[in-house]
Amino acid sequence: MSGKPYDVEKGDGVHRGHPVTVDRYTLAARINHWITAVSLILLALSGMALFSPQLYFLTALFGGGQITRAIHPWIGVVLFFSFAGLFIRFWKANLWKSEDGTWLRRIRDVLAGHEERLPELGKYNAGQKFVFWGMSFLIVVLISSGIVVWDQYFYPFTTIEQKRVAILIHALAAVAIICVWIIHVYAAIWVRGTIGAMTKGKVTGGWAWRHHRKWLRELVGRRTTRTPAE
Amino acid sequence: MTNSWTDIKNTDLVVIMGGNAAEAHPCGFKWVTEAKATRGAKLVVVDPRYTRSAAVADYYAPIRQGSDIAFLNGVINYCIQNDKVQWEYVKAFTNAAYLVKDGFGYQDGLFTGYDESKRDYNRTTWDYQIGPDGYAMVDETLQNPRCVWNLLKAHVALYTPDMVSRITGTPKDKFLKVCEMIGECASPTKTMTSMYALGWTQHSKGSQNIRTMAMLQLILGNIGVRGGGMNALRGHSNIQGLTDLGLMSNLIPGYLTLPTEREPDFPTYMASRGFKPLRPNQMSYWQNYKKFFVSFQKMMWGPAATAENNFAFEYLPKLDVPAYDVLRAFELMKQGKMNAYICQGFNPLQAFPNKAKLAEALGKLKLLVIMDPLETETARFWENHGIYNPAEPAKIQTEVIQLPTTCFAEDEGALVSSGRWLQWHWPAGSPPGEAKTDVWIMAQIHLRLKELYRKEGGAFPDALLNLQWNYKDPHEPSPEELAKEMNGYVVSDVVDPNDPTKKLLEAGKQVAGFGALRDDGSTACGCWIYSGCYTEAGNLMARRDNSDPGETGAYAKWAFSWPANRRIIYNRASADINGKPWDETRKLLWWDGARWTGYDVPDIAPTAKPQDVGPFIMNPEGVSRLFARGMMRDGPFPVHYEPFESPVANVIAPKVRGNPVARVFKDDFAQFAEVASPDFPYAATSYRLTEHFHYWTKNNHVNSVLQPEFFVEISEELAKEKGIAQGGWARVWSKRGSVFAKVYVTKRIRPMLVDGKTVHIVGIPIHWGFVGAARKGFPANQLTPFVGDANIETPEYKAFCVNIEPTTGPVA
Amino acid sequence: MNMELSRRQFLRTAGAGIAGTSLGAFGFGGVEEALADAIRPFRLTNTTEVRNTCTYCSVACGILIFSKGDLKKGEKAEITHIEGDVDHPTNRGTLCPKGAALLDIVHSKTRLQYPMMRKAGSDKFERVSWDVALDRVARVLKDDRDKNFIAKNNDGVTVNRWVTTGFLAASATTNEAAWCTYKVVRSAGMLVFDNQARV
Amino acid sequence: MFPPAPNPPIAPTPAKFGEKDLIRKSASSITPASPRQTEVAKLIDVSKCIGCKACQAACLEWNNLHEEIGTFNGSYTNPPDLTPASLTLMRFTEWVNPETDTLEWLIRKDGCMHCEDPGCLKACPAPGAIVQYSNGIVDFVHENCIGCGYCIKGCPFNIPRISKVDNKAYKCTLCSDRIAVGQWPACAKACPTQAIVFGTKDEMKNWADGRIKDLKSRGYQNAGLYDPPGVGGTHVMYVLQHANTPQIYAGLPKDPTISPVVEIWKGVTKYVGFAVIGIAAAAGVLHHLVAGPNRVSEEDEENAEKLTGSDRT
Repeated sequence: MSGKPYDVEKGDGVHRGHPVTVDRYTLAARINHWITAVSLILLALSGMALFSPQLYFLTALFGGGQITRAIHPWIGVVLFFSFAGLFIRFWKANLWKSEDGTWLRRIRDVLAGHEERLPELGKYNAGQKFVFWGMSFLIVVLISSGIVVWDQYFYPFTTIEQKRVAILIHALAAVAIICVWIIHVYAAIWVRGTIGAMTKGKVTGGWAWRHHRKWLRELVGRRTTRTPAE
Repeated sequence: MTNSWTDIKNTDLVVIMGGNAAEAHPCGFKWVTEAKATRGAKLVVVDPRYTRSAAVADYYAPIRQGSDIAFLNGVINYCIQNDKVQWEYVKAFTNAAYLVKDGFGYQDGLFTGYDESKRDYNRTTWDYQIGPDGYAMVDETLQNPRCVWNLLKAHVALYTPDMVSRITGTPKDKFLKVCEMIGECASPTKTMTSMYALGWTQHSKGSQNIRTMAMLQLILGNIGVRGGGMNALRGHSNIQGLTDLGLMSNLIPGYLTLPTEREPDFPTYMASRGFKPLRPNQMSYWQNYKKFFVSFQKMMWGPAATAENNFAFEYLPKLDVPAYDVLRAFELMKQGKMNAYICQGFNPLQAFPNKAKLAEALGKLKLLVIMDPLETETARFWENHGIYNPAEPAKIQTEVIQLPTTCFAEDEGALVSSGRWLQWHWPAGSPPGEAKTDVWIMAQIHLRLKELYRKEGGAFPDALLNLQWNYKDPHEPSPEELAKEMNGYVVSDVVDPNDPTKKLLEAGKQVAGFGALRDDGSTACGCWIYSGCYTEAGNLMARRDNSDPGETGAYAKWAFSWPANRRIIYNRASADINGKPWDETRKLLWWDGARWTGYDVPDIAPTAKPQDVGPFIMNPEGVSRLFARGMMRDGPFPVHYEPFESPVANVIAPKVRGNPVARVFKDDFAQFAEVASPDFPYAATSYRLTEHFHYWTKNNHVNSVLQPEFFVEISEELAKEKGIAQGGWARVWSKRGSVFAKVYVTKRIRPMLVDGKTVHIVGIPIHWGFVGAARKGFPANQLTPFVGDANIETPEYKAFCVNIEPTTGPVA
Repeated sequence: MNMELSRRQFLRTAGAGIAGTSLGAFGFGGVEEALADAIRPFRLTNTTEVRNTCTYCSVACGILIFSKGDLKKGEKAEITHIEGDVDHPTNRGTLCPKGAALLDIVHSKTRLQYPMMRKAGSDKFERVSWDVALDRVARVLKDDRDKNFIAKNNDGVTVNRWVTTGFLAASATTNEAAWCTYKVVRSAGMLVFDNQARV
Repeated sequence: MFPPAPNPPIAPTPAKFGEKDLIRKSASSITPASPRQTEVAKLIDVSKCIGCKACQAACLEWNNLHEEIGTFNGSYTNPPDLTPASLTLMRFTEWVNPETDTLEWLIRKDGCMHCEDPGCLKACPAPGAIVQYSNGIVDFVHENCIGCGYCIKGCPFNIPRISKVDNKAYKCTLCSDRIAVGQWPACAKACPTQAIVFGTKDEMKNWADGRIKDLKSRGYQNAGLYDPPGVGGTHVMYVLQHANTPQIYAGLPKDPTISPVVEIWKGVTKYVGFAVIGIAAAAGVLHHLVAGPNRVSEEDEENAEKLTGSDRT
C-alpha cells in the first residue's frame, strides 16, 4: 500500500485475536459523540414541545415551559460546540471519494445488504458522510436561525420579519435534522455490530472487513498489528 | 377667566395666542375639542412654535415672541377698516363715544407725559373730558375727533398688514387669514373666545398684551356672552384663590388695596376710593368699597377695630413703593437689605429669573424657611451639585429650616379654579412622617411670635396681639372656621330703621352675600368677593349637583363661583341694550320686562333697567374701556414695544428700548444683551411641556419618564447652520448664564423674517433641576432676564436672547 | 346641609341627544361569577373613596382618591389609587399626564417627612423637632422685626411696616390656609409678600 | 361628548366576563363561547389627540408598572419604543403634507390592537398563555407564558414585549379588570380630549362616522376609520385624517395581516414536518422488517483474521 493513509483517524488501530478487534473511536471521541447525541435529543424534545401544542406536555421533562424555553438555546450552544469537536475529528475522513459515487449508485444493494457487490470503503461510507455533512450543515443553520430568535440576548439585532423567516427556517431545519438523526440511528441499529463502536470504541475485524475494508486494509498496512498480549 | 371652562363648548372660534392650552391645560382644552366636534367651531393658534395646540388647530400662524401687540393692533385695524365691528355692542357697552382730554396724545412710541428719568408717565391727560354736570362727555355719533373710537382708529392705523408682518415675522397671508377668521365673529351670533396664559403675561408688556385682545373682544362684542370672553388660564391649582385673597404686597382680600404712605389717614385713603359714577344711573359698584374694607378690618382685628380708631386703619402697613413684588424682594436680598425669607410651597431658585442672582441673594439671608411637601432646589441652594449647582456650602452663612407640609391629598379646604369656582375637597390619606398642614404651621408661627411679644414686648405689637384668633383649637384653626371667616358674619344685630323690632341681620349669623356687608362695623368679612360661599345654608363650595338646565355649561349648583355664584362675569352684556339676547340659541340672561332672568346670576342689579344701567358695573362709566384712562402705567392704548432683549430694534419707535416704563434695576440692565446683539443673535423663549408641572413633577417618577431629559428646540435651518445634530448636545448661553442641553431639531420651529432679517428661535422647556426623581438638568432661569411687566412685574420669560453652539455633553 | 351629590345626573342628561351608550350591555345581566384567573381582581374593591381636586393647574379637575383605611373613622389611610371624577362638570373623569400620575407625587421618594435644619456654613440638613424649628423661626423673626420695624417714615407718617423679612406664599394651598397665612403675615406688618401669580 | 362610564365601584362587583366567555385559547382547542358577548372597542381619534400622554401615565399607574427614566433622543416619543412596562406609547411624527405644504404633527397612540384574528395567539406555543374573550379582548395570561417571544413574531403590529425581569410577554390588556366591572380602560378614561373613547364596537363605528364627517368638512378628504380587515378587524380602531396612508402615522401598517411566514410556520410546516419525521421512522421499521439486520458473517471475521495475520493456521 502506498501513499498517505488518509482515512485513518487518530486512535484507530487493529488488534490481532479471535476475533480481530479494531479501535474505531477513542474515548474522547465517544464522549464527544454522546454529549452531542444527548444534546440533540434534548433539543428535539424541547424544540418539538415549543413547536407543537400537542407536544407541549414534553416541557414537563424540563420543569415547565419557562425552563424549556430558557434551556433550549443553551443546549443548542452545547450541541454546536460539541458537534464542532466531532467535526474537527471527522471531517477529513468524511471527504468525498470516488468509491462513494459507486456506493451511492448501488444503493439498492446497500439497502438489500448485498455488501459484496459494493466497492471497498474507507472509514465511512457515503451514507455516513451524508449524515455527517447533513448534520454539519443543519446545525449551522439551526444555530444561526436560533440566535436570530433568541430574544433574550439578540432581540435588537434583527427585524421582526427577519425573525419570522428565521423561525420558519429553524423549524424546517429541525425537521430535517430529526430525519437525518433517524437515518443515523436506524443505520446503527440495522448494521449490527456498529453500536459497539460508540460504546466500547471497538468493532470486530469482521465488521470492519465487511463494511470498511479499505480502512481495515489501511490500518493493517500502516503498522505491525499487535497481539492482545502486547 | 371671565367665563368658565365648560362654557368654551359654546364658542365658534377659539383663538389660542399667548398660551398653549392643549399642552398646559389638557382637561380644559377638552371643551375646545367639544366645541369643534359638536358646534363645528374653528381653532386658530398663533405661536412662535407649532405647539400641541397647533397640532389640532384648523389654522396655525407663526409669530415672533414679544410681538403680540403689533399682531393684535393689526387685527383691530383690520376690523375697523373692514367694518368687522359689532357696532351695537361697541356703541352701547364700551367707551368708544367718550371724549378724551385735549392734552392727550401719542407720538413715536410714547404717550403724553413721559419722564425718562423716572421711567414713568404723568398720566393726568389720559382721561375723559368732564362736562359741567360732573359726568364724562360723550358723542354718541362717534363723529368727534377726540372720541375714543376715533383716537383708537388713528392709533392702530399704523399697524397695516405689511407693518404687522414686518414686526411679527408672521407671513402677511397668514396674518390676513387669521384676521378674516376673527372678523367673522363681529356678528352678534358668532362668538370667539380668547384662551391665553403665560405666553402673554411673561413679557415686560404682559398686561397690555392681554388688554389688546380684550379690546378686540369688545369690538367684536364677545365679552359677557356664552362662548366668548377673555380666558386667562391660570397656572396653579389655587393661584386664583391666592390672588383673590390678596397674598401680595399691596393687596387686601377681594382686590382692595393697602394704603400707601401718601395716604396717612383713613379719610385720605377712602377719598381716592370713592368711585363716583362717571355717567348717570351707573352702579359703579366700587362705591361699596368702604363696606368691604371695614368688614375686612373687623374680621382681622375684631373688637380692636372700632369706629373710633378708624377700624384699626393704622394696623395696616403702608407702602413706600408700588409693590414689594418678588423681583424687588430678591433685589433687596441681593443688596443685603433682607434678613429672613419664608417660602411656602414655592421654589424661587428655579421659578424666578437669573438663577445666579437668586442664589447670591439667598446666600445673604440670615434665615431661609421652607414650607413644602417636597424637596426643592431652593431649600438646598447651598448644596453643591457640580455644574448643576456649583454652590460652596462653607461660604454660605444662611441658616435654612425646612418644614414638611401636607399635600392636597391630606388636607381639606377650597381651591379656586381658573373659572372662579371655589371647590371644596376632603382629605384622603395620612400625612407622611411628621408633615403638618400649612394652617398648623402658620398658627404656630403666629402663636409663638405673640407669646414672645407678650413676654418681651417689642416693636408695635398691637396688630399682632389683637389679631382675631378665636378658634376652637388656636393651634390648628379648622378649614370650616376659616372658610366662615372669609364668607363673613354679622357682628352685631342690625335692625330695620323703619321697624326697630325687626332684625335685618342677627349677630353671629353668616352673611348671605356681600350685599349684606356694612361699613359701620356691624359685619365682618375676610374676603368680600367670596361672600356667599359659606352661609347659613352651609358650605356652598362643597355642592356637588352637576345638573345644567338648558345645557349652557353653567352648572350653577356645582360648588360656588365668585362673585355671588356668577358663572360668566359681565353677563348682562350677553343681551343687547334692550335686554334681548344677542343670540337666541345661546341666551344667558334677558330682561323680562321687570327684571333680569336667565341661566346665570345677573351681573347687575336684578331690576336695573337695561337702557339705563351699563353692564360693566365695576367701572364708574358702566361701560367697558377701549381707552384705559390712567389705569395702565404704560398707556391707555397698547403700543408695540420690543422685549428688553430683542434681535431687532423697534420698527415703530427705534429709540424706545423695551417697555419705556418697566422697572429695571441698575445691575440687571447691565446684564441685558444689546438690541440686535451679534453675541446673542437668537430669540429664545421658555415654556412648560405637557408632561410636566413646572418644577414639581421632578419629584414624580412617571412624569420624569414621559419627558426624561433637558433639551432645547431649534429649527432644521439653525441646526444646519450651526452643525448641531438631532439629539446631540449644545451649549446655550445668555448674558446671565449658560446651560448644556440635548437638542431637538424640529420642523415645528421655523426661522422668521423680521424687518428683513432672518430671526432664529430657540425654545427652552422648563422642568429640570438638581433634586427629585428626574435626571439632573438645567433650569431655563439660568438664562432669563431679571425684568418684569410694567404693571404687575411678571418676569419676561417669554422673550430674550441667547447664543447656541454644538458641544459634547456637560462635564459634571 | 347635606351637599352630597346626585351622582347620576350626567348620564341622565348627557345621554340625551347623543348616541346612547349600551356599555351596560357588556354585562349580560349580573351573572354572579368569580373573576377568571386571567383577569386581575378589581383593585378598588373595598377601598375608601374620597373626593378631591387635582393639585396642579387651575382647570381644577375633580379627582377620586382611593385609600386603604378611612380617615373619617379615625383610621390611618394609605392612598392606593387616584383617578378622575366622572361627575365633575369640567373634567368628566379625565385627567392629564400630571393628574393621571398624582399617586406618584403623594408617595414621592422626595416627600418631606421631618423638620430639618441646615446651620450656617454646613453642608447638610439635620433633623430637628418641630419645637426647635418653630422656636428658632419665631426668635429670628421677632429679633429682625424689633430691629427693623418702621413705625413712622421720615415725614412722621405712621407706616407700621416691616420689610426686612419676606414671605412667599404658595399657589396650591387651600383658600383657608391662604387666609390664615394672610392674617399672620399682614398682622406682623410684613410687606414683602408675594405669591406665584406672577410666574 | 361620548358619555363616559360612571365612577368606579368600591363595593365587590361581579365580573361581567371571564373564563366562560373565551373564544380562543393559545395552543389549545376549545369550544368557543356561545352566544358571544357584545364586542367592545376602543376608538382612538388621532385628529383629537393632543399627544399629552395622559394615557401613558394612566396606564402606568393603573397597572402598577415601573418604567425607567430614559434619555432625550430627538423626539417627544418617550420611551422611544413600547416596553414591558410601557404598554402604550404616543408616537410623534412631524409630517409635511405634500399637497398643502403645511406641517402636521401626527400623534398616534400605539399599543395592542386586540385583533379579531390575533397573530400573537396563533403563534403562541404555550397552552392558555394568550386568550381571546368573546367581547374581543385579547389578553395574556402570565402564569402560562413561557417567554418564547413567538407572539412578537405573530403580531402584525409589533406590540408584545418580553420582560427582562420575569421573561414574560406584556402588552395592553385593554384593562380587562376594569372592563369586567363596567369601567373604561384607564387610558380612555384619562384622555382629556376624548381622543380615546370606549364602548361597543358598533357604537364606536357610529361615533367614528360622525368624526369622519367632521374631518371631511374641514378638508381632510381622506379621513377614515382604521379597522383593518386583514386581521378580521380590530377592537382598537383609529380615526385617521389620512386613512389612505396609515404608514405616515409612525409606520401603522397599511393592510396588516398575520405574516404569511408565520402562517406557514404555524400551519403547513407543522403538519408536513411531523409527516416527514413519521415517514422516516416508518421507513426504517419497514426496511428492517423486509431486509432484516445486516450482520457480520463468520466469513467476514475470518477474512479479517487472515488479513491481520491472526488466523490459526
